[in-house]
Amino acid sequence: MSEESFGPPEMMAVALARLLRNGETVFHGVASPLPMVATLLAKRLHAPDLVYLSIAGGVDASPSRLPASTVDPVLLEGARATVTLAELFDLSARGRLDVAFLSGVQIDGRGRVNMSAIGPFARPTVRLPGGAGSALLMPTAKRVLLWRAKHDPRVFVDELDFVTAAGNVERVVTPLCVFRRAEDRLVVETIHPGVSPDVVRVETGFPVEVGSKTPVTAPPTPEELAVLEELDPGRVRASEF
Amino acid sequence: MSEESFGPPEMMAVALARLLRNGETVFHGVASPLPMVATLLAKRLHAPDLVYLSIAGGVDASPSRLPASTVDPVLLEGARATVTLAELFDLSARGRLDVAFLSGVQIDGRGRVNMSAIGPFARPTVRLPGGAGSALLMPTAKRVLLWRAKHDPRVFVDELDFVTAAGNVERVVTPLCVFRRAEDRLVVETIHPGVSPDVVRVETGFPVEVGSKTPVTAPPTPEELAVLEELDPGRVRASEF
Amino acid sequence: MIDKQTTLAEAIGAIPDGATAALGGNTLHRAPCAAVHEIVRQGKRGLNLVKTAGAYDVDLLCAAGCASAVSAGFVGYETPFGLAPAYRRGVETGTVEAREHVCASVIAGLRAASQGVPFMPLAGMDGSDLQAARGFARIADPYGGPSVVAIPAIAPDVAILHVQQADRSGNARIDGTRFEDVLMAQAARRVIVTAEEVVDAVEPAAVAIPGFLVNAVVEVPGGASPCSCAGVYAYDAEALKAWTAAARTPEGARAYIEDRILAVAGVGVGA
Amino acid sequence: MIDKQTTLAEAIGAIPDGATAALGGNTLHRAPCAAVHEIVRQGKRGLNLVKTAGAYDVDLLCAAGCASAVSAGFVGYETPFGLAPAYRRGVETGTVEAREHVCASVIAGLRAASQGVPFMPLAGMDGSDLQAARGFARIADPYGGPSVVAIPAIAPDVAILHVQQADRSGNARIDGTRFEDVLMAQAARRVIVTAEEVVDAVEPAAVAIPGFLVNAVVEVPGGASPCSCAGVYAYDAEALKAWTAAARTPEGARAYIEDRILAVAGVGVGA
Repeated sequence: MSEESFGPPEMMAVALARLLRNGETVFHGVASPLPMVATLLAKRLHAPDLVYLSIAGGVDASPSRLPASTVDPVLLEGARATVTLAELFDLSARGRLDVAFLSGVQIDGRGRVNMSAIGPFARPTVRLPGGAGSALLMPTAKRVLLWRAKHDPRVFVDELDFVTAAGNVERVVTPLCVFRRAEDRLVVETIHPGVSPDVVRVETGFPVEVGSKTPVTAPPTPEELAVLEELDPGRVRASEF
Repeated sequence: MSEESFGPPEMMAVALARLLRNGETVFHGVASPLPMVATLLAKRLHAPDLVYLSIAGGVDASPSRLPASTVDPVLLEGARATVTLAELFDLSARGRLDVAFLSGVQIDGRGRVNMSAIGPFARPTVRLPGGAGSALLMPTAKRVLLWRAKHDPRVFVDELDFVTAAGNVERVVTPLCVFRRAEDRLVVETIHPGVSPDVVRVETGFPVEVGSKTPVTAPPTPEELAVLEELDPGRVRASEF
Repeated sequence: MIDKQTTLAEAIGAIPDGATAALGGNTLHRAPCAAVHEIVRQGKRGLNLVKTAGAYDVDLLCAAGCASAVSAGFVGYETPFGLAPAYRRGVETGTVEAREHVCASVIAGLRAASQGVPFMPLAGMDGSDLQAARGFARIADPYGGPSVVAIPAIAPDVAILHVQQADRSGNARIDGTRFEDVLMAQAARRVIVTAEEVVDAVEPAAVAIPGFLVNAVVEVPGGASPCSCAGVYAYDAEALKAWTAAARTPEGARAYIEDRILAVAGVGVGA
Repeated sequence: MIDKQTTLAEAIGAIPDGATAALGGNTLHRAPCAAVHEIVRQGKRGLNLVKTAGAYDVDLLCAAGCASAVSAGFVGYETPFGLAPAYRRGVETGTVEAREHVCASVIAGLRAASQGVPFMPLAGMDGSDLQAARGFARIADPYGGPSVVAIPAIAPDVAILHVQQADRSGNARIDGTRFEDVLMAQAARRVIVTAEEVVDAVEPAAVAIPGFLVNAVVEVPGGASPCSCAGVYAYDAEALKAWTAAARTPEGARAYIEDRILAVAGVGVGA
């Protein structure tokens, strides 16, 4: 892929990276390839003093390769220190974690997530993996960034089958757009380049205001793409698509 | 000192050591020279698989010298592993600590201890150091062994000024005798060699039954004294007297 | 030093049906898979599995009919291999109860057991249906602050942990992330450690789990496979792919278990 | 990497009067004595000291009028040097409040703060007058078990810790026993680390306190003296003997502080 071209994995990784600020403590858990890529990207671009924390236990790891599993021991490589998952939850619980990356199989218009079950909780139609740390992290981390590599009405629903977690969601990044939470509702902040407002409206199961005046997400810059390619030559960023 | 002679420090160290059983987990905290000596002595004599735990954090330390402070880093030497004080309290709290050594500035006839204050707690005549871990350890350790290098009516009192801790006291070892707790009272189990029953009665502030039929503590054997001397050539065992 | 070294068959044999069993590691990493295979071979029933985030271990025990409940925050293979098919099927058909936790509430429950208290307060969970679904109580702060969720103690009957190195008395070294293994060893009534290698002495400063917490030590090279063991081997993507494909149907899962687990020599199939 | 290295005067200068200050180490070992001396020189007032078991550090801050409360399980010099004379006098004359804890309840309170919950259940304490004297509440187990003591959270405004080695971003290595230092770093709002040496990088596997928890790093060789610093120096028995003898009277304590602490060059005496 040339540095000038980009697709949803690049757009999402860059959009997520831009949301991170220098000096913040940033955490991701299991099954989080895009957050892993985005955090390491932000550290190489505008946030060198960001503190990168992950379930793998490394503090500021600089892995020699990016793994598909985001619990992989390679995420300890180059770490300055190690911490346990319990310590990371505690950090958030006492209000000292700046950013938590989380996702949802279903996400509603208030930014709440379902990772538990489709259908009744006790005897579901589809048993989902569970929310991992979400129900602790979402109410306690200062900023929660949701991401999901799929944007359709089965993901972005008007009503969740089950509320696994709810809390301090600030933005949601998808292959189509960036949502921002205003009051208690997700609103479309920017649409990614080349995406039509109609597609966002149709693919979102809750009501959204989106149109020709909706700002367009700034496309990845050549520098962003170059650093991303250098960081992630194996395109782990695309593994969720 | 020849191996045949012994005084209260030797009698107390040996009497305490004999109370420890092979395989038990045994803990002492701060300011505990006699328990330190007794535990290491028991390990060399009849309890090689005793697990020696201390506030210094060593598991089965074999220190090159015995320190006067029982928190000294030398108590990490030769340790097979290290644990934190928090982990040791947890061990006791969940009912898995076999033996805790504790003491009291005052000890009453029920085996309860005062380490807090003489006079009113809020504005005492004498502020004492505090009970350290006693109020957790005494009710939760399986067996609590009290020791005190002084035996007089100001130590062994009928009524405590303040109950710092109460709990699973099994025996109390003093320079004069060994008390055993029967029901909820301390009774004299054995008198040390050469001590008169009258002295025990006079020096104990709570009522005790003691007389010519009270068994005598078996004096330290030559082997016990030899191993003790080898273990503690600096006579740390005498530092509390 | 008490010699606690034994065989996998004996160590696992001591686990009764119906036990609450904590499994070390996390998702695709350092799960005690050899021990899990032995549980399958011995045909244990009614286990309640405890783990923050499980994958192959939990999925296989559901497929083999060994597990009847799973207390976990997450069960899945992460991005490379997706959902856990046998766990899903077990919950959806009612043979397995999903005692869903927050990963943090598994930790809280283990902490309560480790500290000898009946419950542990946990921050967060506001707005989550898990409180009601799992019957987690909220309790008042006796000092006048806001109420907080109380997670009941989780005291596993056994913790089964795979480590890189142990000595015969159970002192265990863990390289790489320790996950919840240390806490599990503290909270559990019995601890089984399987180790890549059993040595005369583990470097004391590197000991993660002191031997006095451990009841049985078994030398099992490759004991985490098909999951990874940091510094020793990566996860076996082929085996995980083969299992997750097979496990899509009960028949496929059964055939896989018969061919790849029960047929392994050296241990009787049991009950 | 954020450079957090500063001077002792600046690091301590940021502590307000009335702060709750946790002190690392235990009794005669790895107490942050240089930082304590600086607190005395700066004339802080109204500090609430938090420590499981204190000695010289607590005693000196009581003598100098810096401490108005001590939350600890034990204050004394152990067998070698006996009771803490200035602490005793402070409590007996009413200038210092003895907020006596069990060492385990100091840990419980710090754990509560670290975990973001208002209190922590604690096993034991049955039969102890400390429950009533300190106003520790008993709370019911919402799951039907026996009631348990609830220790209120202890969130220090600052934790002051002396370690063997740190880097400029605060990653700190502790050789020998860690005592409650790590927990204090987690529970406190700010963390000051004084280190025997500040280096470019601490070996990651040896880091006890990750830098992101630390606000200020100060290089202070001998920073635990007259207490011990494992692997570097033993406690200074002569100095401790001299202090504990001097501290038997208010006049003696004052003279010692003037001659041996305030007179030390390089730092203004302050307020």
